[in-house]
Amino acid sequence: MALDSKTTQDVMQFKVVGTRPLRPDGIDKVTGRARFGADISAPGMLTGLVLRSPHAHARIKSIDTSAAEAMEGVHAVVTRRDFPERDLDEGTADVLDNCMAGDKVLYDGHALAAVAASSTHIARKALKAIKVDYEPLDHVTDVDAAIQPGAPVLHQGRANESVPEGASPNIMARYEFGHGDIEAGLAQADRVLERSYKTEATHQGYIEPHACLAQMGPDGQADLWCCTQGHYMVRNTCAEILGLAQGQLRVTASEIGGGFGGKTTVFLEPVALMLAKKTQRPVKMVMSRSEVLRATGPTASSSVDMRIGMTKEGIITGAFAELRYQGGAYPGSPVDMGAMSAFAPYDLEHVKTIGWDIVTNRPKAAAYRAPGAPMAAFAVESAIDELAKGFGLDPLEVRLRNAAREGTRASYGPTYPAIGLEATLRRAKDHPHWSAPLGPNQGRGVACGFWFNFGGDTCVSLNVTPDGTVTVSEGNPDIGGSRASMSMMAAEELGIPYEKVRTIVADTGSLGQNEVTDGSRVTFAVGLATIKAARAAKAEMCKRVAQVWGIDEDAVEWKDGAAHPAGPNAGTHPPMTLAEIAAIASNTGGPIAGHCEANPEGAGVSFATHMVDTEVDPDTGAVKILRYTVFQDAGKAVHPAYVEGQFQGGATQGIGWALNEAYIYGEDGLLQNAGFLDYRIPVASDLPMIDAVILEIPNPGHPYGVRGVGETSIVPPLAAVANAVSEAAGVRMASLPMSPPKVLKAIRDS
Amino acid sequence: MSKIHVTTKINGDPVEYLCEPDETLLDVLRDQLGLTGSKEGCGTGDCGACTVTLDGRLVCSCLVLGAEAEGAEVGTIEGMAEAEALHPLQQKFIEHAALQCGICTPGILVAAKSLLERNPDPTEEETRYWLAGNLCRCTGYDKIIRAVMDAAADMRKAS
Amino acid sequence: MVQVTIWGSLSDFTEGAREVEVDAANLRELLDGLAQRYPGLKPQLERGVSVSIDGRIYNDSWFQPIQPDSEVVLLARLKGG
Amino acid sequence: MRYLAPTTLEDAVQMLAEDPGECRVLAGGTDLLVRMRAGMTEPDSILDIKRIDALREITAEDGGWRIGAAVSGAVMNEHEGLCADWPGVVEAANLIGSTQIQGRCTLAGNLCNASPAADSVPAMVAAGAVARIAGPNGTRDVPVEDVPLAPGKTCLEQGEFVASIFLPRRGPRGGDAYLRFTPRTEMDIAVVGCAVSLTLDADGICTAARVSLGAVAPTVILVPQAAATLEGTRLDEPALNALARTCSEAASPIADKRGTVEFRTHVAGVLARRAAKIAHERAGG
Repeated sequence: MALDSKTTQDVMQFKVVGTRPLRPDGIDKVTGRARFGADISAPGMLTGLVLRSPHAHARIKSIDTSAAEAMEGVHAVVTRRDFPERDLDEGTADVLDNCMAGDKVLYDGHALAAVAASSTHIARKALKAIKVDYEPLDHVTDVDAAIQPGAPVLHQGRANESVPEGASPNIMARYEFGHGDIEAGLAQADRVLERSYKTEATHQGYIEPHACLAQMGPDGQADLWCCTQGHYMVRNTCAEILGLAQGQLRVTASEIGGGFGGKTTVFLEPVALMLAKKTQRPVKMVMSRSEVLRATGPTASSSVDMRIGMTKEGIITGAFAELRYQGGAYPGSPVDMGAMSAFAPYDLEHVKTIGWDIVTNRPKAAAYRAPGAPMAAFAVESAIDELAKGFGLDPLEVRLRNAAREGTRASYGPTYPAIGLEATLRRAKDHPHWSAPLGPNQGRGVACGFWFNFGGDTCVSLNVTPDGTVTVSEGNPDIGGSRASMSMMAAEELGIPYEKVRTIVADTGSLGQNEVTDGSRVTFAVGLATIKAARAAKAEMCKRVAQVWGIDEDAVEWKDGAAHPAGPNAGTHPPMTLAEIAAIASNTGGPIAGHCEANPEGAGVSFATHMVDTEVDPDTGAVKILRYTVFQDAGKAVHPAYVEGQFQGGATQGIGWALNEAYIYGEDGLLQNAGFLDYRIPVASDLPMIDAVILEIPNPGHPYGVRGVGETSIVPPLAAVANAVSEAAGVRMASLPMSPPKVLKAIRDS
Repeated sequence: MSKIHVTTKINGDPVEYLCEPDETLLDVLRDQLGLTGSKEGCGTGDCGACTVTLDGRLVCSCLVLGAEAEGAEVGTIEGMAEAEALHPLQQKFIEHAALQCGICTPGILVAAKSLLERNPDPTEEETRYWLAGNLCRCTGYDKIIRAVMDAAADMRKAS
Repeated sequence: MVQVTIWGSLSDFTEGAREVEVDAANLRELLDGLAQRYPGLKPQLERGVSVSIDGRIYNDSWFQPIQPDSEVVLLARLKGG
Repeated sequence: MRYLAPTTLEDAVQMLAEDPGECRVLAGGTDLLVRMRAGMTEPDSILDIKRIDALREITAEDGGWRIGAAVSGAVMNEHEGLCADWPGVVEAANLIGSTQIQGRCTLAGNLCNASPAADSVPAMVAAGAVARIAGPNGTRDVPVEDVPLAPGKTCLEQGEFVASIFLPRRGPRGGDAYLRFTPRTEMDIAVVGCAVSLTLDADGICTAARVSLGAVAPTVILVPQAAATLEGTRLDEPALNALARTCSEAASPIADKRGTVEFRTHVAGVLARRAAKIAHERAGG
């Protein structure tokens, strides 16, 4: 889609955008009426449950389902054999294998069979009656151990062409980015810091477990209700796996109880459809929390080696990072994103990153908010901090001296247009937080972060009702208030009150293809399409009015919610409001609507700076977050309250990642903390208020200047917290999570 | 396994149901009574999404058997608003944008209401500790805490 | 001709060059031209790439015009959460 | 499965004795229901003791307090007399889980779960609490520290259950405290726990003390040698240092997902020192 060549953001006086109206789904959500994935049922419904591997790695010699199938109340059992042999692309084949294992189970919790039964009780018993003959295989769960000679091999011959001959068979891909001459750059430094950094796998931790309800008729028509970040993706993926026509599978997205990237793929849906096909009954499947943690997408764990050189004036002369990410049992860790984004905030003449995509016996990594970037930023921002402090330099000042600006060649290649990093740094320096005093055992950390953002296929249909209200149908599940933002942008464009617009998320039968709610794309791309749909509706209304007034179309202009005569030949006519035009729509050509089907490209990149104060208990290693401030460029904040919410939520997930969240595997390769008790996401009493400072450096690629805001906020906190803890503890923390035993050990060893 | 007959009161309404001996109150509410406002986030009492009151006490309904509700009074999110009038906490949650995805919201509202009934003027710290059993992954809690404190202030003024 | 910057690990398939030239007036011609001239790039192009044209990132739009003096950079296909 | 809800202690004892299969006692259910859901236990019957009035009460007895096995943490927290006498025990009970869990969890349940990390157990042990066990052969009183035998195992015989916990007379110039270490501020299992209960004489000298540790051994342990470091002192620095050292020495923890041996050993001493200071202050020292 062609981008708007002229942007209106500089001249536009917003009436609705930038205010904080009540969200349309608010009442449903505070009264319990909103229907999430597990909240729907159907007459005659069966319960589906999944049998999961108790081994980290094993060959499936046989699966005997006969006893389970013979049980009263059991209507179907499915295994991989039930799925049609189809020529799937590599990525989809992996998704299928992850939903239902083939000849091997690759991690603790890997699905290998499923049952549909008349009750949960019976389904549970049936799972126990399935006899699986496993041949246990050696396993490996650590990213560095996986590439040692002799490590257990998950897949032979899956490495792509980028991997050098002789490399570990667990390496799936290699990426290299950067420019200049690293050694020459490092040679100019007054100090070269070499350090390794590690982060553990964390889970998106959405509170709503995966859930769906499927039904399918003998004619191949199927309906699926599920919680997902993208029901069009669910439709397409399930149709491909099951050999259905996409048009025959209607997917309706429920309200979604959090996703953060973890619901950008399928886990239960193809299985539920297969059970529904076999039983010809509606089948509902809901995961338990332990299934969510064992078998759905954590992000990668990482191991990063860094070499970075700085002059005593704080200029970075050269920067090199080698990143190893394990993405679980299949190729596709986000190491490419990590390697591209690592040094993106800085203007560097000599920079290089190498990324290795590695497989281990862990669940298939799914996207998690700015996938790949937080771990890379942890290493880079920790190293810069250590160098700056070593020279006695102000860490914010050092970042300003090296900050990427308009015209800087990014470490991943392109030259930046107008970007907001410097603005966030300057605002951080001027903020009272930066100059507030610190007490004993306290430390302050700062870090920067970057994320790309993108657009993608988008459809919006905007309809004017006979009474002059407006409905907007869009195809992206609303994770954090996007329906409010769409209504606001439609109202802004049409010049009508926000309350006159209602936005809904339509099912896959109602609109064309929509990309998943990911990549911080919704407010940008769906917003753009909403504005264009509104503009189309306005043009249509002007056309109708021109007819009524008997003048040329271009003699009618739209302002303040009404058509006005404009130009020398328009004559004098009292303005016609949207409601008046809507009322006579049948007489002027039929219903009025505007729509937009597009693939908006040109999403603007986004930067943030985070600042955090921590206190470390030197006797126990416990870390307390005392104060936290986020400075981030939003381009234009459509609904500032929900922009702040994204900043605060991302920061908090990052705090959890930094301090206490981690996948813990035993020697047996089994996950030891598959529950919210020991997978410790931050609770209310762990945190202070999170101050959110919104900066607005307009994105030239969007009519209102909007940039995605959802992901960047999780990039800086790992390093910001680590820098603060390192200062408070007096020892550099280079391994996450900074759990109390680890911090205490570092203090006592130092 | 034979079912147990339970007579109870939910949100003030007399209710009877039959449940399995090991069926949780949460499952009864959701699957039998259609009260799906209480959510299951973990099933182990670690997330608070299923929070209800049982004879005025805050509990995780995933850790209560349906049979235990015999003769008791159960309060769920569905009973929080009175007809068209939202409870001040519900109103403040919408005004403060204290929810993003909204899955934790019912449990947090039931818990916050219980807090304000016992302590009309809680400090930020008291509020944070009272709500520590209600996980929210979207908001970082900031706007939730502000909404509860603001509702408390309004309710104090009104009373 | 358009000058295209490719990422480091792709230079194994461009005789070591990080900057390659392709005759292209839009994104589709660019991708086709790269695949034709450097068949070793085909697997990666098929898996997907993103392309930065004058600082804006494009994933799919075949007919996005490219000027001879445009700055064109090949990127790993962007992912998001 | 059967759900049994007796209304008298006698009925409860009889039902438990006569149950043909595995019968589990349900008090607050905050452990039992989690275990059932995870498939770790599949009882044939559940015996709910919450309908027995006597077990739902806190009653004064011999200057101390008898706490029924069905009394929840929230109820304890609202009992002024109990809070005044045994603030450490009440605080410990209030550290079990969230506000929601508080509405259900009980001292007796926490004890019978027999976890070395149970929060209320070190506090009860330090307080010198005694469990009253009911069974087919009548009742018997057992010091709380003797109830857990190993992780998940208690001294309860077939057909027996804990009916109440007795906290003795506090007496003047006494104080207790419980501290635990957890990575999060709430919603967590103790990585290490320590309780201290002590009594001072009129001159502020410690005349009697009990110190117990949680999560550093297969069961909660009473550490008499740690108590000895306090007795006869004013809890000055040397005494507190000795206490910390002794507690660290008494710890023989395992390394697991929640903490290392080194960490638990060290922090046992740190918490002991901190808990002792709080108990001392509460005793008026």
